[in-house]
Amino acid sequence: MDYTAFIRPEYVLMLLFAGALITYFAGKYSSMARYSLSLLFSGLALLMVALLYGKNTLSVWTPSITPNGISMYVGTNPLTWFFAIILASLSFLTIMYSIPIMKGKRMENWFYTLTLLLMGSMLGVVFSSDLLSFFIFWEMMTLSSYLLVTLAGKRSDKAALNYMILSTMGAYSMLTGITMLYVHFGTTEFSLLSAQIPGTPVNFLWLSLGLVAVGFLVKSAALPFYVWAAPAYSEAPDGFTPLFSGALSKLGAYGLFLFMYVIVGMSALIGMGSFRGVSSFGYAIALLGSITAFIATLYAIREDDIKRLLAYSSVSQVGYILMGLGIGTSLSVAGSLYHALNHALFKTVLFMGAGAIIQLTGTRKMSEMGGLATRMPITFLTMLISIFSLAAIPMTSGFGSKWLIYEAAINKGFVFIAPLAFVASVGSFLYSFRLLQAVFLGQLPDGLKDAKDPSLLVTIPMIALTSITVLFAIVPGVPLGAIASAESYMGIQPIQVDSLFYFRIGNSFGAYNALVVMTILLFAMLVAMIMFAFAGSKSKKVDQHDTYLSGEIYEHHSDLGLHYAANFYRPIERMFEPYLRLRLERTYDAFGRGYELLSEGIRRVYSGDVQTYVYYVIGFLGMLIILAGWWW
Amino acid sequence: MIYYMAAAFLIAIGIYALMLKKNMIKMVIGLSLMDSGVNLLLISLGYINGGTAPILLNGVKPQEVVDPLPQALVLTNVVIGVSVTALALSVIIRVYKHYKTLNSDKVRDMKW
Amino acid sequence: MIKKSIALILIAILFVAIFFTLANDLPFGDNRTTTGVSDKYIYHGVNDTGASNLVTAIVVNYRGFDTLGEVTVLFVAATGVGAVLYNMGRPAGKKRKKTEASLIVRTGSRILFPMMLLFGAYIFVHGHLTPGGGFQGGAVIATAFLFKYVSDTRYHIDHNKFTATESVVGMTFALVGIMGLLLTGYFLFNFLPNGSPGELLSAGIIPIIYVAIGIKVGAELTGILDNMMEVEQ
Amino acid sequence: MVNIDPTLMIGIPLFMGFLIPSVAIVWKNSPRYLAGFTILFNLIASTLLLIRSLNAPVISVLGGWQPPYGIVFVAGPLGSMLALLISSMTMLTWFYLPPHIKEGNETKFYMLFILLMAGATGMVLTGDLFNLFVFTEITSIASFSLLAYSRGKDEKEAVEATIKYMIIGSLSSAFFLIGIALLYGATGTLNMADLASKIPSANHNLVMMALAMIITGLGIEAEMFPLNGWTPDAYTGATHPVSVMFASVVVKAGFFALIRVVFLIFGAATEALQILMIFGLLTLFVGESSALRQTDLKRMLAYSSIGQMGLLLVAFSLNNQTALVGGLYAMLNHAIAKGLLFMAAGSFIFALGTRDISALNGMGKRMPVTSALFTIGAFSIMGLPFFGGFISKIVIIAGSMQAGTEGMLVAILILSASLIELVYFLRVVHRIWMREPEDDSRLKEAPFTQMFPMIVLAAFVFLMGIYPQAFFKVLIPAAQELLRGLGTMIGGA
Repeated sequence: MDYTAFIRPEYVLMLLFAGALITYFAGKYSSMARYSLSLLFSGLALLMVALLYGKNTLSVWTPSITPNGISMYVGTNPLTWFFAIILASLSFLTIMYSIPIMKGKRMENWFYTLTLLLMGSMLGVVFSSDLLSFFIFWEMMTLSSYLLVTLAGKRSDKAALNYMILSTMGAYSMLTGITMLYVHFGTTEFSLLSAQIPGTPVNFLWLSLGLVAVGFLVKSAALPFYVWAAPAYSEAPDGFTPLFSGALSKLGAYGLFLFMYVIVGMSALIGMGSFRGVSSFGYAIALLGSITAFIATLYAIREDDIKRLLAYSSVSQVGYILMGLGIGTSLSVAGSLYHALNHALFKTVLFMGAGAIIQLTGTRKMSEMGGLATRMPITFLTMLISIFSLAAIPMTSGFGSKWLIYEAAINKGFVFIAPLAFVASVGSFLYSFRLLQAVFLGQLPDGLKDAKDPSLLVTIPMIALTSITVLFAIVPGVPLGAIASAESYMGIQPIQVDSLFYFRIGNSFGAYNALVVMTILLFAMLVAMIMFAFAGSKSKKVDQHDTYLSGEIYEHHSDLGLHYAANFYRPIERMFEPYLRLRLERTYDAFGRGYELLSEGIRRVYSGDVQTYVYYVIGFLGMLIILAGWWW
Repeated sequence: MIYYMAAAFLIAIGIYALMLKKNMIKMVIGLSLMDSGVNLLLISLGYINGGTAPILLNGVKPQEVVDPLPQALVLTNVVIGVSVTALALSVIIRVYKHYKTLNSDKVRDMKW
Repeated sequence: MIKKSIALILIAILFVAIFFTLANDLPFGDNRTTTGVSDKYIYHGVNDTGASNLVTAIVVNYRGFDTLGEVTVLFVAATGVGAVLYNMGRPAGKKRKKTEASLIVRTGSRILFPMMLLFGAYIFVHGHLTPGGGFQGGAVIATAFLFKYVSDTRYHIDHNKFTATESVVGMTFALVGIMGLLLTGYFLFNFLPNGSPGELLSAGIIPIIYVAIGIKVGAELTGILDNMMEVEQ
Repeated sequence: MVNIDPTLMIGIPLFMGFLIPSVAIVWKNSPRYLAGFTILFNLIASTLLLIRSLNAPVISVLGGWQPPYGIVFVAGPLGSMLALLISSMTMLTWFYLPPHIKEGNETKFYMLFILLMAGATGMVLTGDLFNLFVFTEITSIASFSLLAYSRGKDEKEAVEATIKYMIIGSLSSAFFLIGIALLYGATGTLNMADLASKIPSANHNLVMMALAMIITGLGIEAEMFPLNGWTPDAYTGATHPVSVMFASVVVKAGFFALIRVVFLIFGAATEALQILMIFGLLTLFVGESSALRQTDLKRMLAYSSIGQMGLLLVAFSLNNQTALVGGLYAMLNHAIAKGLLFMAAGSFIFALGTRDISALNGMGKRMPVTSALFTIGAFSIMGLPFFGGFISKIVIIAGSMQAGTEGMLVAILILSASLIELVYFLRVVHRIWMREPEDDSRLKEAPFTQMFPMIVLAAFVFLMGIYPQAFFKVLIPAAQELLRGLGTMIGGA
């Protein structure tokens, strides 16, 4: 039998949804079945997605599910594949990682079911080729991720609810935009839509695209909507956060790519108004992205909670992705896609490592950790490389993507976006250094003396992802090849990749030979290490609290925050303090509270006294009579 | 014309009772008054100058009678009014049993 | 005060609206039957239904379904009163009131009771000929029973008998309708001959229905009265 | 195929209603079975009717008098669909009844129950305005009586709610009748189709007055703001099955009557539609906002019902086919899902003994099946994918988009209201599944006979979400029927 007939996106989705169901029922009886089945299904799905490479399919999908003769389509194309492979592999690795991490946690069985469901709906979002199924999968994804966040129990209630409310708000805005498109064009299928776009009134496009974009901006936690992100990322169960931040946040970017470049298309986008050759719409997105990147970085610098720090870092990195996406040149789009990939790689590792450390130490406060580098070498190394990648230090693939984005921004001469991006980049170095320093360096607290690396199920995904990071740093052409074909699918001039040597990426403005850079840097590192080896022998081990305590007994002051990681960047914080106090969360909170108060007032309408109701009735009638145009 | 006036007036009085009387029995009386007003309205709608009762016996000609249809409707509505009043009164008996008052202001355990 | 003035303003609006709409657009006493459906009732009613009382012709025949509904409304209300006041009755044997009615009332009611029943029956039997009909007759019958209640503090009706009567006559009405459907394909069709207008046995199914309604209304109103009278003070 | 005359759907329940009390004297348990039989008959009859009416509207003339002289029953796809909805919801509620009505007089309950069904069926099928009034009265008086039926703990609240409902309801019916009288004066006829053809040439002032009166009169049954003061109290005070009947049957019939009068008689008068639109939006927001702060489960559901009725009003007043189909879909979905929610809530309250939402903590562990069913209903009302509410929401939004710029605004308002709805339903669902219960003991689930209707409803909620085509087959002709108006449809009759 020809197995390739089954390598179609619809079968991937079916497999996952059926798998979720099977896993739930099997998992009720045996935890072993639960683990093996969820691994099996996600692995199989990953395999199928990988085999989809280079395929272009489009098929009608169970038309019965839709109202009124609208069919649903699923299909795959280079752009889809690029995101699908990221999502699928992350889901698979996260499930693997969750087995030890989520063991014995609350509602463990539901966790695997929902993760498979989430994986299915995420893949559904990218595979869907019409508006309706896109929206349905989008809603499913929101719902299943919401449920996953709530699995953490009461602690996550508020975060989960806020996440759900904001997401739904975004989804409804998206729904409005989508139905506008549908009603205007009479079709939902993407290619049919995009064929009709030329000649559409500009106002209509702005409105519908803007409404749709709100949904994506919410999901990618861009500026006015980022408030849900930090609490939700940090309160979510440790097993889910890597997937949440690594994979799910990319779907906002995917949606924007889809709607801006695939459906509306570059020429129509430029037709909506342009600014220095960049579409105004894209510029707005890029601006939002850059401001988000900047602000979220500032928040991340202040955080002592490891998961919140990483959460803010996620928000900021997704800001970069939006930046590249919005600028919309060949270089920036490539950078944006590449950064999406990189962020998925390193942020997943970081959250995985954080989860492992939290499980080990039982706290999320970095000021209660320290010195774990020697005890958890694998975790340390993988996280170290990921942090390098996060901070865009050369020799990791994170450098390449940010480099592309910067260059695009500079080329266009965006005096506002480019500096913000630079500052944010410095900021990201600051917080990642804090993470590194506070968690891994310094002295071990007494409680963590027997800490050791987590089990293989945790380390294997981390190692796998890290090695990909390193590999792509040397041969950026491999991912960029896929990116180039995605770009050409989107109708953007593809980035040039040296097809023989995957080391060179570049365009007419310049090139970047990863191998050369790597070699030089490796050499420099080697020199530095030799120097350190000589200097290292002179270093002295001190207790973390020594410098402050003057002989006092530490235990009496444990609440003072004397750990050196507390107030790590106090001076910088002080600089921004007044601005950071203007938190957007407050606005949302105030709005929510205000509305609740309002509705408290509204329901006083129902006074409970029947006579009031009689007044309403008669008043209504009187009003109608007057309205009926009856006055002599 | 006076019938119209009376009908409108009865309705107004009924509404007055509903809006300004606290006693629930009085409110029900108000409803009854409104009903009567509506009935009167219906009947007077069907009146034809010089007409007589629509019973074609004893040499009454069809040309001489008033419109019988509103009367038929009134017949139905009277019964409905009776039913509502009876049910309302019996509910009020129950209300009184529980609240020991007929004041509609006081009968508002459920609100908002 | 504000409340009162609002109320008065609203009432004034309503009053003025209703009155002036009527007075301006539906002048009192104008003959509007020619444009509507009533013409048919007036000119053909007697022939069509055999009832000289056109109101009855409409109520029971042309718009017989309304009447079925009306009976149902009363039935629902009676049932509802029973359900609402369920279990609130006085214990058996206990008096409703402390004082007995005076001798005059008692004697008067004893004499009047059968006559009132008879009069009620007369009204509903002649419903197709004279003003009146089932509801009016039923109300008179119920008044007769009210007399009984007023005069005797221990008097109460036999619920089972009343219920059975009510059921049987109610079903008769419904059956007449269903028979019409079975015989002619129209629910509530007048499947009996019309006879000659003006005679007692004429107008097809109207007398049957009116007798049924009369008994039923009498029984139901009595039931309502009973339920209300019996509530423990 | 057997043809059952639609009039029998009134005739048989009335007959049985009259029969039940006398049989009950002899055989005490008979009312339940007789009522069940009657409802079953109506269910079968309405199913057959729906099938027939899809080809051509079924017209049944009462007493052999052709319209406009006699009363006529007109069963188009829309009317038959509602009749089917009414009888099936009644049937399912019938299964759900037993433990909730123990304390009162059961014979009378069953009589009122089937008469309520008959009244509501009459409301949706009749083609005569005054007959509509009579059936409205049957329905409302039966609802008053059923509402006052509660005994025991809820008794006090039930009677309070009843007297409120009665005063408001009777007031409204008086206005409705004034409206009818004015229309009769203006046109000299009561038949709806005849009215529709005569109204354009009738006195405009009179017609507008009548319209004002009729909207007020029927708006109360349709839970339109500000006429819905009775609603939350009535839903809260009623015994649980009666709440179900209110949400799924009485209010739907009242709403349908309102829509029908406005659409068919007044030819979708634009003035009327604008008023309905504005007040629909108000209803939507007032209902949802009031529900947001509730601590009483049934009251929350009641306010949510109000909100949903507002949504329906908005959808219908958009007056295009897509929106109408969406509105009808929402109507079906709301009847089914809210019925399910009230049943599940009833089971919760029956087991817990309190209506307080905070008592629901951890119910997912204590009553898993009921909790799951409740969640399904809530998801559908919230409009999540794969549930009926999702489809209706999408279609309504698509319909409102067709109405131009103001439709856009309407769409945004609808969606913001449904966001509020999402919030408070999510809070409850969250509480049920995610909170730890204070008392871990397992509660007794309702027996299968009561679970059965809930399961059926939940299945329908799913079916509406994943196979909407089946429903659209009926809803699209129904919407076309509304848009075309009764006048053309009944032409030859």
